[in-house]
Amino acid sequence: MYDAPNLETRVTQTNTKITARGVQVFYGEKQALQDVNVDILDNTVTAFIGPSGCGKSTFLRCLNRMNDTIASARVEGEILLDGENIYDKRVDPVQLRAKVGMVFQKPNPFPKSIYDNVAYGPKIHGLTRSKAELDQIVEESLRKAALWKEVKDRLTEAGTGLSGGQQQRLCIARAIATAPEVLLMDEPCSALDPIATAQVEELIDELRASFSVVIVTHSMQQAARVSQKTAFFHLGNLVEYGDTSHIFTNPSDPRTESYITGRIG
Amino acid sequence: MYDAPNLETRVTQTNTKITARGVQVFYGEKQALQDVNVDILDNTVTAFIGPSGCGKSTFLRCLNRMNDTIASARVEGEILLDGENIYDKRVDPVQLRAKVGMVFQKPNPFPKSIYDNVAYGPKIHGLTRSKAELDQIVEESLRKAALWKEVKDRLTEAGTGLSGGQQQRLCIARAIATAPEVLLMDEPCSALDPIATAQVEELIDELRASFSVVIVTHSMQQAARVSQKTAFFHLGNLVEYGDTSHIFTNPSDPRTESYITGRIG
Amino acid sequence: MSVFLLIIVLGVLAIAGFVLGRRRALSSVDGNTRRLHSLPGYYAWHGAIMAFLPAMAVLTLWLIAQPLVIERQLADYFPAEQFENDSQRILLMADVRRVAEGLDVAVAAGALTPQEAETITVADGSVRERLGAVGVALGSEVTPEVLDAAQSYRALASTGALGRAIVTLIAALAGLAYALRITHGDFRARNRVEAVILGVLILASTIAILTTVGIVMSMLSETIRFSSMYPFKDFLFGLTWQPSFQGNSELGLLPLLWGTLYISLVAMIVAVPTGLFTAIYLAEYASPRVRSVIKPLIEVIAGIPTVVFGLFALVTVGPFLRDWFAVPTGLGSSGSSVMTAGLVIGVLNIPFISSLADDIINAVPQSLRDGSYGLGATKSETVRQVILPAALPGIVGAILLAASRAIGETMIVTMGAGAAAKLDMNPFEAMTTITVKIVSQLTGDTEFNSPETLVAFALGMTLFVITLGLNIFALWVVRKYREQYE
Amino acid sequence: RDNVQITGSSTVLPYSTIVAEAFGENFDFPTPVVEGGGSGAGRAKMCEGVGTNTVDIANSSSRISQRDLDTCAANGVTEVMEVRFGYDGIVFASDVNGPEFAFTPADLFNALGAQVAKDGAIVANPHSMWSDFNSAMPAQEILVLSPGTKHGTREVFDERVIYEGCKATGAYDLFLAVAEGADDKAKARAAKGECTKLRTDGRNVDIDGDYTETLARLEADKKAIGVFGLSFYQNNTDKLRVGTMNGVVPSTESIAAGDYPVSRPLYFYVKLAHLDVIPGLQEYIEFFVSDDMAGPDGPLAEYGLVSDPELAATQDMVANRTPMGPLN
Amino acid sequence: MTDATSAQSPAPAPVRTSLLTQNALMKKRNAAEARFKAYGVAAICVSLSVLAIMLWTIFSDGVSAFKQATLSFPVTLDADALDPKGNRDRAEMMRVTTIGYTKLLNAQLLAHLEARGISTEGVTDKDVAAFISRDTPARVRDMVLEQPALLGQTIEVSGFATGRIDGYLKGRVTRDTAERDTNISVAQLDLADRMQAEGILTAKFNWSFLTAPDASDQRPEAAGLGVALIGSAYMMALVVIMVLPLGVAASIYLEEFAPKNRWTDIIEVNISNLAAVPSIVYGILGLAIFINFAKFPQSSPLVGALVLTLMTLPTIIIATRAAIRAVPPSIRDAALGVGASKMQTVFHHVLPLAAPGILTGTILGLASALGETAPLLLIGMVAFVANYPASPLDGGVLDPATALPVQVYSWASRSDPAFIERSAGAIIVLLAFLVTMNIIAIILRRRFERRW
Ligand SMILES: Nc1ncnc2c1ncn2[C@@H]1O[C@H](COP(=O)(O)OP(=O)(O)OP(=O)(O)O)[C@@H](O)[C@H]1O
Ligand SMILES: Nc1ncnc2c1ncn2[C@@H]1O[C@H](COP(=O)(O)OP(=O)(O)OP(=O)(O)O)[C@@H](O)[C@H]1O
Ligand SMILES: [Mg+2]
Ligand SMILES: [Mg+2]
Ligand SMILES: O=P([O-])([O-])[O-]
Repeated sequence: MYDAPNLETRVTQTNTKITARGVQVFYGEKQALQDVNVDILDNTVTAFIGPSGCGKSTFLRCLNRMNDTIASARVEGEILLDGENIYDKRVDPVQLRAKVGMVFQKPNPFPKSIYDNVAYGPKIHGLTRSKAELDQIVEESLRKAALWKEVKDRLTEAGTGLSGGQQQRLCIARAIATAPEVLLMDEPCSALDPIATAQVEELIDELRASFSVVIVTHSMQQAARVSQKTAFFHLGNLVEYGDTSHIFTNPSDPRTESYITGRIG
Repeated sequence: MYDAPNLETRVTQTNTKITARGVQVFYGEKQALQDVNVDILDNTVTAFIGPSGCGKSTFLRCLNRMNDTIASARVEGEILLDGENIYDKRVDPVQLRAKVGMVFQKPNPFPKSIYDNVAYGPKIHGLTRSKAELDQIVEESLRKAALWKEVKDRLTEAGTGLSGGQQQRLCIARAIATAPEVLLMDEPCSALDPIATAQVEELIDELRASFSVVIVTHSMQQAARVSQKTAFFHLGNLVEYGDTSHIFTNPSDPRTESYITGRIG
Repeated sequence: MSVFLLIIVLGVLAIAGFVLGRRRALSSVDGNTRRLHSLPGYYAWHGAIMAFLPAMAVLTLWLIAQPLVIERQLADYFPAEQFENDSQRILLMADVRRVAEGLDVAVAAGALTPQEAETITVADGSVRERLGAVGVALGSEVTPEVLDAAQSYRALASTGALGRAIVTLIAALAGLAYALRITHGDFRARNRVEAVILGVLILASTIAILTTVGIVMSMLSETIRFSSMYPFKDFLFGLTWQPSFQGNSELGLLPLLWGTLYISLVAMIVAVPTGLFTAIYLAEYASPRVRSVIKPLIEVIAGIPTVVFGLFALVTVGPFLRDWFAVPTGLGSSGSSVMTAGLVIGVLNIPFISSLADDIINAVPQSLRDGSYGLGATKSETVRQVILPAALPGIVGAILLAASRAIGETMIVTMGAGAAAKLDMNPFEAMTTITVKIVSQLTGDTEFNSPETLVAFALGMTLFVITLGLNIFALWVVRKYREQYE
Repeated sequence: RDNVQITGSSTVLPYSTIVAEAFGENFDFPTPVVEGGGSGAGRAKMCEGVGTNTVDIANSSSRISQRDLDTCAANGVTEVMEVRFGYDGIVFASDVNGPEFAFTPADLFNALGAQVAKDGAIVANPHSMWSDFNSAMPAQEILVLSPGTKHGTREVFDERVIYEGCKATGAYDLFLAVAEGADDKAKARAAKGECTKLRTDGRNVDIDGDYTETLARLEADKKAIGVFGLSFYQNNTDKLRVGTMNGVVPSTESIAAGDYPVSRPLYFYVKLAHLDVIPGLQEYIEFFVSDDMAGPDGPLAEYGLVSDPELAATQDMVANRTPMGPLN
Repeated sequence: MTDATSAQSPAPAPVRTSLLTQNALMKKRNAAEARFKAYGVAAICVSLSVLAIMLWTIFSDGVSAFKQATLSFPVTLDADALDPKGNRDRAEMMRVTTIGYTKLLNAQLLAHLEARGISTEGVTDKDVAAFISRDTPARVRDMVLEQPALLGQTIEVSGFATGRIDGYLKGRVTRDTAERDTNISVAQLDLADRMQAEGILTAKFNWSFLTAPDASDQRPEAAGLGVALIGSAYMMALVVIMVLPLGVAASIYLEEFAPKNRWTDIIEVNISNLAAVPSIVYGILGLAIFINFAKFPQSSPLVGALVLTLMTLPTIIIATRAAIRAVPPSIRDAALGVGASKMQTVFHHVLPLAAPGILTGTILGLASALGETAPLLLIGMVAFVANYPASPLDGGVLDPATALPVQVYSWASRSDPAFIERSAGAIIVLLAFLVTMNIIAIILRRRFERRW
């Protein structure tokens, strides 16, 4: 079951979806990211790897401007989505986030029923015209997140009463229900057992057909399995970015190599 | 770096620390655990594995009566710690929890400074007589949790401003600072990079010398690496319990085997 | 020893218990705090509590019991039939106590020597006058029996005081000794101290119950008296409120109840949206600086005395509404109206909703907001669909508090809505509320024992019952719709 | 307790404070504490019992009733001294810029009665203008701010104005004709009750508050007629224009002479049991009724009190500590 | 094997749209957002503009209360008139009442005007005497009784001018109103102008407004807030001391320790219901329990504080419970998990996090307690009290006192319009008192506020 790194690059299209140029992030005085430049491609799974606290989540949150909600956070530099600067004054972060969905590192289900958790996004975006359609979206999303079987009889129970892994999958279901163009996933499988992990990985692969997926993971194998591109972060720097196969087999930066081989953390 | 399962059983002593007999847990009407019987040994690392939602966290919370705080939860059966029923009326859950420490699945640092997060336990248990001693305990705990290097210059900053993995390690540091006899860890490494994981695993191994450690994990490798005993949960049942080496090489229950080989989830 | 002095001594013993408890605990483990079950401070507190609390309880019991015992002892001085009769006995004992205390005062003031106080008889001239000279008021001349009883009372009381001091001190020392004896490393001092704290907490929460009991008791007997003077059914279902001096008043509740509900409704229609939107803006949109300025500013509104608001209603809002709304729409020409009072009360209640709700909203974890924003929800959607449901119980509490204040408001209604009790749908008509009538019936010029005055108590009772119903309903709503986060 | 405690009528309150203040200045006793709160409430407080935690004096703008005396007696307050120290005039005033009003009780009854006599029959009050029933009066809408039903002033207003007006317009006889009752007395009472019912269509506004509220209302609605105490009016002559009653202008003189009909006596009640107990009590009441205070040239009269012509008798009574007899 | 395989492939990729353009739905949602935000701004504007109006009214009516017209003129203390027996015996000198002093002062003022060549044309002697507040003779008398040596000397007396002259200097009384006012004449105003020009009549800052006790209806100029300030300060201090621990303790028990059953439901409903009890009913309760039963003295700040405590308690409890309930359970879990007892969890973690809410409740509760008159009515604090209560150590909390709102209320109902101005001035003082009281709470609250 533990596949070897999937080296086959199944990139069907290589349009750049997101371009980051000179991104710097500060929390108050402290700089958390230094001068990150990266191109995230469409129809591609990009993995962010790196030791804990190196700035992966921080960068991820830049991509859909979730950093706006942290009072002390300040973002500099330029991030383009389909060529448009998302930090432009005219850009509505709401619209941006509808396009760039996110699964957070700590599962944060709403204190609502499981159904309402998933139905929330489609409702506010007006994705459905009838209750039946909504039901279908909810079911489909839960199925894709590999949660349907466990919760189909308790859709009206609170999402907060689920186990840790279930909550995580609920959050994944919630994110894909809104059909974003880019999906940012911050350690989506950290609380999942291998089978559920495999299912989510399968989902990610499937999503790639139409979207761009960015995934933060600590599992080198997972990065290797699901991603086509990998970015390695270290101490707030994007050290290396390239084809996953390349990074894992032939990293150009010594830090990357040491991390992959387990020498720095 | 990905060691093969550590099959060598380094059990130095096999006193039973915790005995569970016929434990059943209900959330309201719903039964989450059925008739769990298990003996957790002293100076041993016990791993709980099983698919997401199978009741691992629930059982873990039984062991130090954290389920008392969930209004809808009801525990039946008997759990003995050093031969004393912890659900006895005369038992003070506070004292119990001081002996049986816990790291939660979702990192939950106090909204206080990093230092205060770690120092809290030693303070309320009167483990130190001077500020210097306390400083030392804090430093040592943070070191053991592999967090010291990252936070030593920012001990007065809020624990909630840390990255996900840092928060997780902070919670580990907080738990070991009180020097419990049994340490319950619910997926302590889920948000950690391989190096940090290795450090925590090293810590666990170290703790085993004097204490009993129970760890919930989704990583079969991790279970194999750190634990001497493994319990496999499935759909609220303890399916199989035995030596880790035995469970991973020669499971007696077909469900265990399917899980380990990745067929059920 | 006086009670006050006794309490001071107990305090000193408590401090001793504090020091000794701690010392004893530490010495039992040779200073190694790790071997203590609880933190040393808990042993200290345990010592203090054990020295103080039981003794205090003994003292309290004694203070309650002593008068009863003495009363029994004094039975001989009075004819049995007089003493058996409860109300007469109470009057007699009050007299005896007053005379006895008067003698004490006289002795303290030097007007009588202690011997004189013990031996004085009615034959020695007017006791009333002599006590009056030292400032003790006696309703009438002292009878020989009362004087004798009072002297005996003094003797018993001084014996009692001695006994009280001895017993209390013994209890304190025993408590202290017990605490020290059981203090050792394994003793669960924390649990003991926490149990005491828990007791204090429970006691504190019974104050609320006692207040209710007090309110009901202080109104119930007068309400019953009222119902014996005025048919209660007419009161509850009467459609006219027309008290008069000549008697034969009509005291129907319904117009007042209607006014109360109508005015409160208008007030809540003003206060709830304004308050909630203010809270939402402050918690979710405003910058911390703006928030830290505006929130206290709005809270100032809660501190403006209601008289000022009343005058505002009367002088500004009333004529404005009359000239711009009521007259043009033909709804009337009254300066004071339900609308006027409702609007002003509503404004007054804004800070109650805005500040409390702001705190509750602020306490909703950020992760829930993030979850919602991450799905592409706008702030308002997040607020409406995620934050408000999560904050519901607190917000309902705030709204209830505001509604309560609206119902209980007097000054603004008197000035803004007038004193006319009317059943009318027109919000531009003058009406009045139950609370206003409670105040005016209580403070007016008619005699106390008339239904016109006593009706105030009946009104209070009814209001109490009605708001109880509303609160039960609110609790039910909260139970039904609350969403518990995490 | 070393200070005198006084409670009761808000009408008497200003007089009481003026005396208390002067008393505090001129004697070595502390200044008495004077409370308002209403005559009824004050008498009730006085009747709660004897003792230093009860009040010494109850001010009252109406005479104590037997029922209150009974309560007193039941609580041990057996000896009470009744001191009448002057009269309070009640005036009708309008906005100072408005027209002049010359009232008679009949006018006020016609304006305010719930039912009035019209063409020899009882009808629901049809009047909306003062000129509707008396062409001599200004053509101004009727709006009267009358004292609330709990105020002593209301009783006088009912008795001396409305009831008189009711009789004068013949409405009383018409009410009496249809009144139900066992005997003549009951019928008369019923008829009087009908007389004193005021209209509820908004043209009569009961003021539960004090005269300042009436004044504020009058300023908010200039066409209103307000009912005030004489002293209040005298302090606000720049805002109010007083109406005459039966042609008499209200003033301390005209009331003392008995020409102006709408006035009432003011009292205070002293708990005799406290006299030698509370320091300064005796001195205070003697000071109160002295000519320096309550006399026709004293500060009380200056403030608007109509001095009692029988003040000398009262002074004797106070000096002798004569308790009041049973009410007749 | 998995759910995912059973599902169809994802919906066809939607048409990619620019971030800079908005579709119809987005426009609608943004409009809703803008509206929502506008409601918030509007709501705040409503509150703030009402506050501004109220403050403006209060200040424009009330600031003048802090100024006071003062008359200064030399007075020769005629020994024969003030000490007829001439033996400087206090008891004898006491026999000359303020009336005697009034006569003396009146004559001396007239003499002084003449000496300064100020014409008193068209003004009677009595009208000139009406310039001097009735308070001045009393002060001079006190001074003489204290220092009999002053007799026979000439001293400079500086005392208040009466209310209407004071009003003239502040613009409240004009020649227009004076024409209709029987209490003052235009000629008197002319005289006032002349006296002002000569420096006899001046307007000064009025400290005694803050320090002097209440005065009777005939001397609004002398009335001050001294007793009321002390009374309010005593009461508020006692209320804080009693209500905060009680309220927080009760809330902690109910929210954290009490079993959730019918009984605690009853308590919960009961507490909300207590908040709806009109404040006057608390007065009834206080009268019955504290005065009639416990025999505390009438009019005392202690009883007032007890009544206000009971009245404020529900507000504090409701706010505190809501705040405690809003603390996320994970914080409690964390503390319990390291072996903290429930009590420690509550006191170390939950209470600090609930502190902002508790402080808000305190601010609101104390604000209404500070402004409350009705319950004080029944326990005798709505009164005329001219003597200062003693210091708290001497049992001052048992002495008669009034409170700020009482002074506002009773001045507002007096007949002399000068009291209306004082009433507004008293409101300013009350608000200042409130703000001072709140500042501590507000600073604390800001310190505790945080999101997690
Ligand atoms: N507070 C709760 N209320 C109701 N049901 C709950 C609650 N907590 C857990 N459950 C349910 O109990 C079952 C066991 O949950 P538990 O948290 O023990 O799972 P787990 O083995 O820890 O899973 P995971 O690996 O996903 O954390 C799940 O079905 C879950 O939905
Ligand atoms: N809200 C915040 N305030 C201050 N510092 C922060 C905040 N969030 C993160 N940081 C700091 O910024 C750095 C990067 O954090 P980030 O969350 O991006 O790490 P990460 O790569 O996601 O780590 P992990 O794998 O542990 O989640 C860390 O040092 C962290 O302590
Ligand atoms: Mg992270
Ligand atoms: Mg779990
Ligand atoms: O206050 P009064 O009783 O005089 O109306």
